[in-house]
Amino acid sequence: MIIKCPHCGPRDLAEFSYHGDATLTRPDPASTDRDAWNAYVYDRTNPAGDHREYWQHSGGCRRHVVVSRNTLTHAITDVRFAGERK
Amino acid sequence: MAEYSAFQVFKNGLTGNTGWKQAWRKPEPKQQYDVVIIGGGGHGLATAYYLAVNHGITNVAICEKGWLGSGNIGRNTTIVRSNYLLNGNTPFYEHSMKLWENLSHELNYNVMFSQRGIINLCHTPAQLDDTARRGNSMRLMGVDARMLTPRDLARRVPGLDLSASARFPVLGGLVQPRAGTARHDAVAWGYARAADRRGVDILENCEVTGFLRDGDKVTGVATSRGEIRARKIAVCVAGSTSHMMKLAGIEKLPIESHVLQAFVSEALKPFLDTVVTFGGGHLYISQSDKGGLVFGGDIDGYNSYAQHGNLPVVEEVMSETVALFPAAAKVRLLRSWGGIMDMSMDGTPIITTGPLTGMYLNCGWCYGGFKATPASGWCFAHTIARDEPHELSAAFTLDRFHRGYVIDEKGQGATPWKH
Amino acid sequence: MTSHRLPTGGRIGRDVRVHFTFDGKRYYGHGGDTLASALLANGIRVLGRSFKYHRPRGLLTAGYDEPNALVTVLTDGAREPNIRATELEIFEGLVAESQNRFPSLRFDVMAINQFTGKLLGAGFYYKTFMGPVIGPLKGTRFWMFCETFIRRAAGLGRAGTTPDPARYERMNAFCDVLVVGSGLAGLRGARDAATTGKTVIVCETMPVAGGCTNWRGDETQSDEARTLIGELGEMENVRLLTRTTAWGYYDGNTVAALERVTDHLPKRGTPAPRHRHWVIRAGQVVIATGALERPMVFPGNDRPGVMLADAAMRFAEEFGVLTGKRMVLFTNNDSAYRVAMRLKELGADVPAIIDVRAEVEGDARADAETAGIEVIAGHAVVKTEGRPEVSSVFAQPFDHRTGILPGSGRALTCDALLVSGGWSPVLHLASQAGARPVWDEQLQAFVPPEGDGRWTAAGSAAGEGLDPPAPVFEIVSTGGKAFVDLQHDVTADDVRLAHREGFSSVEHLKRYTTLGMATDQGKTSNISGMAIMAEALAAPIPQVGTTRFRPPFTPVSLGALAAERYGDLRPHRLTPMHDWHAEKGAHMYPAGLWMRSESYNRPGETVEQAYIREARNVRESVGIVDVSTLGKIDVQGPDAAEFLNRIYTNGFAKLPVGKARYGLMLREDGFAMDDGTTWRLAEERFLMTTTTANAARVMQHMEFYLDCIWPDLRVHLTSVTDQWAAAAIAGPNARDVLAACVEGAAVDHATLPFMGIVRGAVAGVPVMICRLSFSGERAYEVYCGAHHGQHVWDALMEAGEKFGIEPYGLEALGTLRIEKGHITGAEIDGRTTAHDLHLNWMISSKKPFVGSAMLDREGLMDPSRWSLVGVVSLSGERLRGGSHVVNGADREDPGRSLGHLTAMCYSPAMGKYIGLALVENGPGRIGSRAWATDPARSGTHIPIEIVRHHFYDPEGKRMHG
Amino acid sequence: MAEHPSFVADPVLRDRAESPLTGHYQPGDFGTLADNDPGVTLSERFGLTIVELAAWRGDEEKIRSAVASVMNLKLEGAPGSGAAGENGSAFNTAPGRWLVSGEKAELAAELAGQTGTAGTLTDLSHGRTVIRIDGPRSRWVLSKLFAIDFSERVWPVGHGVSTSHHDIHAAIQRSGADAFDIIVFRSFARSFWHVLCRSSEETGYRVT
Ligand SMILES: Cc1cc2nc3c(=O)[nH]c(=O)nc-3n(C[C@H](O)[C@H](O)[C@H](O)COP(=O)(O)OP(=O)(O)OC[C@H]3O[C@@H](n4cnc5c(N)ncnc54)[C@H](O)[C@@H]3O)c2cc1C
Ligand SMILES: NC(=O)c1ccc[n+]([C@@H]2O[C@H](COP(=O)([O-])OP(=O)(O)OC[C@H]3O[C@@H](n4cnc5c(N)ncnc54)[C@H](O)[C@@H]3O)[C@@H](O)[C@H]2O)c1
Ligand SMILES: Cc1cc2nc3c(=O)[nH]c(=O)nc-3n(C[C@H](O)[C@H](O)[C@H](O)COP(=O)(O)O)c2cc1C
Ligand SMILES: [Zn+2]
Repeated sequence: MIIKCPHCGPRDLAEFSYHGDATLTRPDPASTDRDAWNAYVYDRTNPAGDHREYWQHSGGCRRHVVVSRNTLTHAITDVRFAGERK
Repeated sequence: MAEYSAFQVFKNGLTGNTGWKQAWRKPEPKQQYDVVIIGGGGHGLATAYYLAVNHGITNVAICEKGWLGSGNIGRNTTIVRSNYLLNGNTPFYEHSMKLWENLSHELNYNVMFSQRGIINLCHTPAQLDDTARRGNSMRLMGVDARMLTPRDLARRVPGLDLSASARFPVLGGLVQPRAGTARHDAVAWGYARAADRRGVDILENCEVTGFLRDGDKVTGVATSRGEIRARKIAVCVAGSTSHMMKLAGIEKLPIESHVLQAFVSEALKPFLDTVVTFGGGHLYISQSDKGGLVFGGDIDGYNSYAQHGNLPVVEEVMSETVALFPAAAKVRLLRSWGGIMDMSMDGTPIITTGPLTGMYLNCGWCYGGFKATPASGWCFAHTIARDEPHELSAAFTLDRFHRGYVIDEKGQGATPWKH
Repeated sequence: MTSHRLPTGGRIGRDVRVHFTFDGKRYYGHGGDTLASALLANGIRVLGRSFKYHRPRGLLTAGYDEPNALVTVLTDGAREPNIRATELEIFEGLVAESQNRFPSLRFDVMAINQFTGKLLGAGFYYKTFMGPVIGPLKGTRFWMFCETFIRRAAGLGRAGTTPDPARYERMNAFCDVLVVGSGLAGLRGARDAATTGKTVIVCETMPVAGGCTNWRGDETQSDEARTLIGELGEMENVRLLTRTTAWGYYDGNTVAALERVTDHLPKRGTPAPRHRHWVIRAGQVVIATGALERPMVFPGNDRPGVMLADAAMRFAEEFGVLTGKRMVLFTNNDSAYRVAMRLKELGADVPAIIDVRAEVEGDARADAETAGIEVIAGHAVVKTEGRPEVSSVFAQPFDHRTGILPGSGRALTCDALLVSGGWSPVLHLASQAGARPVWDEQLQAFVPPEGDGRWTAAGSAAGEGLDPPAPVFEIVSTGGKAFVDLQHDVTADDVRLAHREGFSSVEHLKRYTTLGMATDQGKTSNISGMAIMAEALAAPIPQVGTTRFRPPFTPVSLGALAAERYGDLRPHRLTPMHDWHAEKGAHMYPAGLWMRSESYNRPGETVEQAYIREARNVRESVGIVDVSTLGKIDVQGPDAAEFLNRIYTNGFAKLPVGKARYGLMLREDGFAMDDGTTWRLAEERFLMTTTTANAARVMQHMEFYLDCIWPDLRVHLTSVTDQWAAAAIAGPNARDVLAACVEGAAVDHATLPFMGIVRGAVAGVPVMICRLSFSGERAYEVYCGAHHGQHVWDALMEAGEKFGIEPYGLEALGTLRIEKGHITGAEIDGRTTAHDLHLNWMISSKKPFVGSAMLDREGLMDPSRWSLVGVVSLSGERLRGGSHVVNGADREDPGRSLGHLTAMCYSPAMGKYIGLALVENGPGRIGSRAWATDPARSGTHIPIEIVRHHFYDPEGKRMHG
Repeated sequence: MAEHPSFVADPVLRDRAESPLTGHYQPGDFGTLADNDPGVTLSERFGLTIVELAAWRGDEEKIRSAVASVMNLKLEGAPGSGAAGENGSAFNTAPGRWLVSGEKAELAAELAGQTGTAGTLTDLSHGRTVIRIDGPRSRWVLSKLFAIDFSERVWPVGHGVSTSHHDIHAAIQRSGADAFDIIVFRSFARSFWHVLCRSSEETGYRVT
């Protein structure tokens, strides 16, 4: 697999590390809504098809990216920086 | 149908092998069953078999979307062991081991369970202690285990690099002598034939495409071969679990699907008489009766439903193999393939009633469910028949995640790709 | 000249004799010969024995699809089994031997299996060998007894156990277009791409480019190929790789290829690798892999001398070898006619072509007859004879539409039967890329679908230019076994047996009979197998489908895939003082990738004696330990304090500049993740330390939160682990040592209290000193630039000499921390909570932090959880790492596990063996007795007392003083 | 630490510094040399000041001009862009991050002065090892170790990448026609050096 890092360009999979589902929203840090936290930590849609996921270009620029990838074909349609850092 | 035996083989051999019948029937689906099991893998088949044998429930159908055994049962590295660390796991896997030990007789099918032992290698003093801890844990639960010195290893595993200059020097290992390998396909076929003989309908090319509901209750399945009603519906679809449960309206589960690759080398004369696992990375290797070295490593590490893997893992596994067995550099890789793992959030399976009324769920086997096949079927059949968990699988609940009773052998937390 | 060699022709170097040994006998061939062609030239036609029945086998093909002729090559004491003789280029001194035979190829005792052949039908082993249900052989015993013999009989070649001395390398490559195959189609494709300026790589599995133009005997085509090869050779943007097999098509158009760099050379031990593992990232892949001829299935079709027509052509054209003197052809298509005529031209006696087709359209038949070759149309071969090599074949009238054999036939004497059963495009790579093969009725073959943009197929691989055959795959007759998969001895009857038993899906067929699972992966057998199954099912072939093609296309050496990760090239991380430790005789062992010293044994000392001495010296005087391996992260920015406050369970916002604080991190699920100290160097700058093992993980953890969760925080993280050398100086004399050598800073208690930080210099080199203690003694960590690490270390040793300073290793470090009840990775094992480890005091209730919402879930607060305690050996016996804590006094009946030891040592301070343990309901057991049991390792069963985990100076007077 | 005087500038400090390759760095010719010409020449560039500059988002331009004013190097905005000059070299390794190295005295202090609040500076002079590979086969040798396209058309002089060889992270800058500077973590330097030497044996190599 080749992931096109928005900074470094296309790079081999081996340079990246996976960080899982990027569609989850972390509850407000102060929230004590246990269900929301449980859902965030444990529950996954795990789709067969389009998936948005975090990867870190750990063997390159070290930035995290959000990759849109099809889990049936592994075809990648979009890669962008995660978050918008200041 | 005739029992399989040496005599039958001889007799049929002389008569051109024309006397053999279908190993299992190819029935048309009935409209109604007591239990419909979705998934004709090892667990689904074993569940059907034990429903019939232990609970007398024989009006059962198994819906398999492809050919029987096309899932992970047909593509795993065949290691059977019960060398677990944590309390929640060991008794379950040990029960499985005991069932394995008599399985060929039980099924009247040679599943070729070969108790050639499994050895976990240790490469650092800390690993020796960790491994001893595991061995002790096993012993205290009545499972066989023993630490090995490098000298023991030299005798048991010729070709293993035990020199001080080895890429990963070996300080010792843990052996579970009763562990071993079995012929994966035979397990599927053996359970299928045995279940079929007890009246279970095995419906191949019968993909479940939806659930029939009556309010909150699940009452049947829609399949590519028509609708089938059932009082109870058991889901055993391994890597397809999330997808299947979505059809039932359950959008999220503590499961991710990941691809695991496996490899086989060209056939060789006996090279390795036991199963060896590497402690410095992730590798397990054994030799099939046909002669191929069968090996695997880590999952590729990202959600996948594609049954093919990536190149870095191939390289990783091969480099670990030649690090342990430097002579194997000249051995050649024959074939590689992949299977879809149902990785749970703590690396431990789920066997449970629900999550909907009339439904039963068996999943989360990660890369270790082959060895669990008999016990999984045993306990799941119990759960289905009695509507309550079997004591051996009582810890494998679905709510353990939320409640904080995770069983995390690897200590990795909620990152399925690291288990 | 050897007996079967033609006087001229071929691409072999006739003036050079190349000597080699096969099964101990010396032969010679010529440069460019393969082992197969050289043996053929020497009249050797039996090259191997089959897998199951041990039948004598000769060559079926001339290339990578060869199922029979597998040999073992011996080089420098290493064995390489299962090499196809058809691909093995001979070189001076080559030593090869045949396989799967005992005692010799000509006489193999296992050939007895042929006569039991009927019993050994497909899958027979599933039905027997189960053994008795009772008695000593019950359970798995009987099977395992049988298995020993089955395993010995199975397998092909034997691999050695001596390490492979060869060298392997990896090569990364990038190109716009990768062309696989250098036949005309590939060469044209490469030229077309290259002339538009694209970068092109062409890989070709054979030693020379040109594909089948090298042997098809078509001058125009071979001229064109030669010209193209010349043109491409001139172009800077083209790289042509021969002896290079593209074997794996991976996601992202990454193609793996194996180049056999020196296998064909006699000279070994050069720095050039034996194999090069190419990883090619291509914009586009052109699959121009040609087509393979396939055999037909008929009784006796495995007899040596029965060969594919195209293979015979190759042996003649490329190597100048006639595979027989009198050759009969058997075909269902026109391509064999060209072979027949060409072989005749070359001097072979070609009496007849047996064609299953009653009518042969076009000129082929007339041409053959003009050339004096009899065309026996509407016939099929139903039997071969010869011992073991073919000496005659039997042709019988055949109706190819019904498969019926009406009437009687005739025998033809011959020493070679050349078969052509049609052509199958080589679409393996397209299939690996995910393409579903399409059945072409005319070609009676699967062809690749339209390319999907990532790849295209060209030439014969796309089904172009192939001769359409009559749809005949099998001749059913009674003349003996008819083989489908020659290597695995799968017969047509086996396929029918599988059908009878319900294994009729092609995937079941494959797994039940092992058809297509041999080293050739069914290249010559898959289609016939499917066709026979289709016939049995009375279904069309495409409905039966094909099995999945998987990498590798042809087998790949494991060494090549390991490449530079082989032998002694290990990625070790070394501290700046590594060589010093090694010189002092420290035993270094790996901690992750780092190498760390275990202990500095004096002559005659055991590790235990050494660590006790080292630890005692710390307690009594002063010791020094290299802690450069600790993870160090530079945390900078206006929000750095806020960030740490969110990451750590305890507060960091108010940490004063010039002070350090011990911190704990949790995972999001509330379990403990790592601990370490973090130093505030400036208002907006912290130096975080982590455990050695978790450094990378902690870095990633924090980067994740900054990138993905709190992108608004202005914090920069940089790994500075390697920037700093660090030495910890511990012991009552530690301060004196520093006082003796630190310049520019005071180290007295007031200036440098516990957790204080000062900057100064040692031996003229800047240092930063933080007063921290892992050992529980008065202790300091001295940090300096890594390049100065050795210099500062030397100065500290020198200054410490009069105070009795001694280095200590990890064992002593562990001892000291156990005595203090400090935790490490053995306790923070991913399953423990702050609560389990009695670190509740570090949990701030004033702020949320990572993990705060999850840490007090029911399961994490369960009183029966295992928590940290100390244990003391009551018998004076050494406790064993990995022991479990039990209640039973009886070693044989110890009861269930209550927990386990995480660490143990002999404590010089306590004068006892002590340890740390995680036990069920730990606090409730303090003061009680139990046993530490180690059944799997030492067998010891030691009485212990469970105590608090702080053994030594629980109030911390020593480290604070 | 920027707070520390640059050890390059101070001959005494430099004298007390030790390369991680000490004892493993042997000048001479090795491997198969064609006509006595090595395919590559390897050398360590020891004693450079190396700093990482990281800009706050939006302040990248300011960091580039800081580099320009201290080092007289013009940095483009594009990823990987870099330049080399008399005062040293700099290139972009990650969004908003540059690796700057040079022999100039007080380089770190001057850069720190110019950076101000536009970003942060981290001294890595001790933490990184710079190995130069030069010669006609440098790309061939590098391609054995890194999954990076080293071809000229995508890689102008001065340009750099962040990549890795298995566990070994490397920042690589093209420093000449056939020359590349490989910057690895100090603790890995020795292992990397051995791998590099081994990989260069095929083409022959000279250590200077
Ligand atoms: C490469 C690899 C190596 C492994 N190695 C080991 C090992 O050494 N030891 C070990 O213990 N375990 C191992 N495992 C794990 C083990 O194979 C699995 O955990 C186990 O097989 C899963 O249970 P199963 O057999 O029921 O699954 P499967 O065989 O996957 O059965 C699930 C079935 O459900 C069917 N299905 C899915 N969706 C539908 C639908 N909609 N309708 C109908 N049917 C459907 C599938 O077609 C499939 O046949 C390995 C797995 C892999 C892939
Ligand atoms: N008469 C027939 O039926 C028949 C059969 C085959 C070809 N042809 C003719 O031959 C010509 C076709 O030439 P072509 O170029 O398509 O095929 P080709 O057979 O000439 O070339 C294919 C090349 O690909 C190589 N190759 C295959 N798999 C490879 C891999 N994985 N890695 C590296 N190399 C690999 C082969 O060694 C071969 O050299 C046409 O003119 C066609 O008409 C005719
Ligand atoms: C234990 C085991 C041994 C295998 N041995 C072989 C073998 O010797 N030859 C072979 O071609 N495939 C072998 N396979 C792989 C199968 O051919 C096949 O690739 C695998 O079952 C996955 O199926 P798929 O490739 O059709 O997806 C083996 C598989 C397993 C699980
Ligand atoms: Zn990047």
